[in-house]
Amino acid sequence: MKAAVLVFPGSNREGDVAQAIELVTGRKPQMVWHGAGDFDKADLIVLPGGFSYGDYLRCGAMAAQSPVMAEVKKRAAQGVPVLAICNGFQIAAEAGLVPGVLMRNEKLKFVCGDVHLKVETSQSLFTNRYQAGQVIKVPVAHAEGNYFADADTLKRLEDRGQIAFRYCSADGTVDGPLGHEANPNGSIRNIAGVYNETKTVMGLMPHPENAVEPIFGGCDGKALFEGLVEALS
Amino acid sequence: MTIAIEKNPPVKLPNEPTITPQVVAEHGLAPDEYERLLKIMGRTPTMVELGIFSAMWSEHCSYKSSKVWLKKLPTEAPWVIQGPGENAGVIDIGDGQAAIFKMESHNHPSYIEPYQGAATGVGGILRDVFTMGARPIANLNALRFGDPSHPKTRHLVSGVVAGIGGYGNCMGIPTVGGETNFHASYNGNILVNAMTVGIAPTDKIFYSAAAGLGNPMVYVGSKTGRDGIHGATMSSTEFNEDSESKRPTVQVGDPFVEKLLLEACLELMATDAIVAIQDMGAAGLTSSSFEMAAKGGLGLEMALDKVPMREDGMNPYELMLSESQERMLIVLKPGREDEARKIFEKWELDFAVIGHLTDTERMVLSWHGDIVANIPIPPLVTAAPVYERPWKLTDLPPVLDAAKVPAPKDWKGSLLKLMGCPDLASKAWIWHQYDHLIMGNTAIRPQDGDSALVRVPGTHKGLAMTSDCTPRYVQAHPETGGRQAVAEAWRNITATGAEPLAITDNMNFGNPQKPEIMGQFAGAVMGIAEACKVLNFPVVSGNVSLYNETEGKPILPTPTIGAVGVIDDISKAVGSRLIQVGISLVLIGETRGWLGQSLYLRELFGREEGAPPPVDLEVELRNGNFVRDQIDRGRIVACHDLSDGGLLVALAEMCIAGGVGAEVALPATGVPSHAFLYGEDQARYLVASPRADKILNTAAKRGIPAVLLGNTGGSAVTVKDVLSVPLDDIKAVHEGWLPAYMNSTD
Amino acid sequence: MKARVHVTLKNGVLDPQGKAIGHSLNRLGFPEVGDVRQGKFIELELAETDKTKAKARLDEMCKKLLANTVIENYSIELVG
Amino acid sequence: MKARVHVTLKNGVLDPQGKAIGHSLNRLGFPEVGDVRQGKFIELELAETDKTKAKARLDEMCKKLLANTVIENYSIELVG
Ligand SMILES: Nc1ncnc2c1ncn2[C@@H]1O[C@H](COP(=O)(O)OP(=O)(O)O)[C@@H](O)[C@H]1O
Ligand SMILES: [Mg+2]
Repeated sequence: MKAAVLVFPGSNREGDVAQAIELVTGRKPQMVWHGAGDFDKADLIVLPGGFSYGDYLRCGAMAAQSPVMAEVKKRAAQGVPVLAICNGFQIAAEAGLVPGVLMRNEKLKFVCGDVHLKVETSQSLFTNRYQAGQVIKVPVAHAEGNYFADADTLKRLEDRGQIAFRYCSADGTVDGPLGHEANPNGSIRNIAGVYNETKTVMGLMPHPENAVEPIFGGCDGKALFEGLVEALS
Repeated sequence: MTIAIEKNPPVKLPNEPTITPQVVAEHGLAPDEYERLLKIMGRTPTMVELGIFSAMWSEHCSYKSSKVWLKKLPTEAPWVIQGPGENAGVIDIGDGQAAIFKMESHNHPSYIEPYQGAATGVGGILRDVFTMGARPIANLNALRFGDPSHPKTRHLVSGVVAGIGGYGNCMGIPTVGGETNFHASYNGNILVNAMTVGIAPTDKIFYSAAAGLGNPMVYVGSKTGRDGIHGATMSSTEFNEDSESKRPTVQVGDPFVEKLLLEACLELMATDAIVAIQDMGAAGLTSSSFEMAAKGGLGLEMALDKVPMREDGMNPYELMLSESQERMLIVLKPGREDEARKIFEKWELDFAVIGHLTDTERMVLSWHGDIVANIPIPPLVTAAPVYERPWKLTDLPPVLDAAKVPAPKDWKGSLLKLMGCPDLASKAWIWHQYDHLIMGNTAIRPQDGDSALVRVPGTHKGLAMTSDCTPRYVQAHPETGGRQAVAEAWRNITATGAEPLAITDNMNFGNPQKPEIMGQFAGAVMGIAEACKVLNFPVVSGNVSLYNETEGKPILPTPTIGAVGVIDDISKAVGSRLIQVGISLVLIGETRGWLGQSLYLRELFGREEGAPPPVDLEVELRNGNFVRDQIDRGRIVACHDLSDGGLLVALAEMCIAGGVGAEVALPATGVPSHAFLYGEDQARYLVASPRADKILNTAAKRGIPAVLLGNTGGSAVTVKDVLSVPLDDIKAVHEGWLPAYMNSTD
Repeated sequence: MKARVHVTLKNGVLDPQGKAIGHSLNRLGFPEVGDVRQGKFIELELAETDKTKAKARLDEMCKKLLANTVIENYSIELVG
Repeated sequence: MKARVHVTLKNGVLDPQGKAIGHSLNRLGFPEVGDVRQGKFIELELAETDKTKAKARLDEMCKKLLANTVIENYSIELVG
């Protein structure tokens, strides 16, 4: 699997995801500077976490306008898979690659720590190594991860199975008080990640790339990258 | 040397006020200091020159009150590459790698504007570290706030924490540890001490000494505004009409620009274009340019009109004294300007050649062609005032007899009271607002161990780091308190299995012109120095913050110690969480039941009295080395040093952290139960092990006090015949206090 | 000339910041405060003298960057 | 009644957001954009009919919570 990781001014988790990709593929991904109009063919495009343009104005808004994003949109339209993590998710949402928006966390605070996620479906490039309904533990680290979409969009997402992950408690409970307690940012319907219509683009707030080694936060995120390798090589 | 003056005497600026004794005073220069200035200058200074002297001779830049004492700190060891005197300390951690670290205070600005004050504090210490060629890999922060019931405290906590997180999170540097205390003495003077640890190849470390006649002096980073120019000095220097826009302003940090600056600097450092580099911190362009020139024994000519400016109508005085953030000065090799410019322009940062090095040993500043300042550099630096201020040591208070301290009427209540008191309550509300996981190298997270443990990128090595100080001990007896702060830091590193290597110190004290305050400082330094010597734990960098007083009331003396240690195989490190059921708990070290200055005494009886626990450094060394060795042999699965609250608090912390209970029994000693359980005797560790027998045998052979207390298991903390408290109850008070406090309004 | 742009959340879009501000105000002893909405207020210097041209350009800026029209409305105002 | 509060950074105080927005607009093909400053715009519902009382209360709210008077200015406007 040849991966390309985009780097915007203010990106800061590109190294983390590159580290994870190298761990599972044995090879370093190509790092692509935002100014690039074009870049080498890649089987996977990654929009990494961070604070592109300082998260100023709206998270991801300025990065979504950078030259390289035009190319990303073009390739995404051709079906090239895009993994958009955290700030990458915000950029993808601003760029219209995935539906919805990410608003300020309900409690208005940056939140960092492990959360539990329920895998909604194993029928995707990104989750084929997980079981539907499986609960995984990965960290979050963001101040604007409060997912929002209007009622029609939500209905569409639910109907077409475009919801990738939901926040849940360790035992998998999604709704109810625990489910909400387990929701770190107030996301509507506890949504932690979504797909585009073709499920070739996934945006998620949590950081699977920071859960790929035993003593550094566990391995629950590793399967996501292994699944991609399996699907894309 | 004075020829330069005769040749081109400096011109005055339009409507420049004349230098009156009042103007001098407003610049914080004492009359005799001004006399000294006149001798050096051989004439009346211009406003710009006066401003420069006042900045360079300020306590902050000149260390005039503390210098004589700081000299006494041990700064050498075979692994020390660079001790105090550079932007940060540098130690060798093997494999051609160096750890570069320092701690710095941003106390006053954080009190004035908590968010920006704390944020720019983090920005400043990060620059100190990456200026030397290091990529920062971790931040820590030591915070001291006033009494929780003080009307300002809540607002200060929320602003400071948000500011530290806001800057560090955006930079992408994990904030992995620190400490947070509350005490009424900080009501009007909070402490915000920020620490950064970075990594660089030992053969690619950058220093600030300028070199190379004629080499270009380059300004990079953000534009210069009127940030942080000292209010009083400004008001006395209205060069222009007194419009609000001309007033000095609070420094505002731009972590986004700092992130770009970090990447741009590291990119340029990968080339060989840099001769010297220095960040612009306190006293901005003034201190950075003088330090670089002075260290290089050279002169410097700068055209201030070339400095990138953010505001209209800025003048040389403002440009030299501005504390705008995210700026650096670089001496480049000749002819490398374009190469460097390209890099900074790629990162959308300002880049300007503002001067060049000369052999005159003078600082000559021009403004649109006119000389506005012409100062001989060596005398300004060497003849800077140094004071041996009168000092009076604090006498050791009478030792408190443990028998005279009552046992708790309600044992369960006493443990819950301590576990939920502001100093011991969980600080999760704080560190969950800090990205402590970015970079994917955090092996021991906040609250999971005595030190944070961070993998050195691309290796199996780990760096253990901690920040420690017990101000109430220092207040009671500064020498003991200084010793204890270093010893606890050393212990916290040791408790993870890492080898303690070196420390950075942040000396926060009151008004040094009071003999008893200067005595606290002197005592603390003596204690720290002695501990560093015995533990072979040198000081490689530090920072001093004095005058932390309000209405004559000083803070508790707070010499914060930031420490770094290394473990070669990070998989061998241990935290303090109890996760295994049915293993043994062993107490290492002697317990005499020391209750003087204990939290038990303060929290349950409101008494802050007695002598602090004595610190026997030889015993610390012996016990600590034993524990580290046992961890290395894989006999210990969890370890916690005993500090605030003593044995019972440490046990409770280990249990709730891992979610496993414990059942212990008090060994037969003459010590009363409450003294045994809450005493704060030093040099002790509580360890969990499946092979206690081996530990006890080895300990016996080596004459190390070690006693089997009991086993892990169950869902309560139980001390036979004394108390049994469900973990959930402990968790509730421990984790509940800070969020509840922050969410309430009165 | 100078322009002022107001960016506000569309009705029906929840506003965590506004909500939080409202709550704090109530708790801080301002029970009279009801619904609160927070928006952005952006002031720009423009090297453009023609008002109609300026308005058109600003409209473009809002669509392209200043506002996320999925959830936000914007209004433009020219001063001097 | 309804109130609108504008909170803006004092002159001379660095505005990282405004700066970044200005750069982006220039890059996005709006070279005419010069200095940009971003502020907050807060709309509040008030259960208060007396204008003078309302103004006084709003002033308190700004000082207590809505504005950070160390670096920000605020202005209050009552609508209907
Ligand atoms: N301001 C802070 N930032 C980050 N972590 C903190 C902060 N304050 C406390 N902590 C964490 O909380 C835990 C308990 O702190 P402390 O009681 O000082 O530990 P110890 O007593 O072992 O030195 C530590 O892991 C420390 O890193
Ligand atoms: Mg400690």
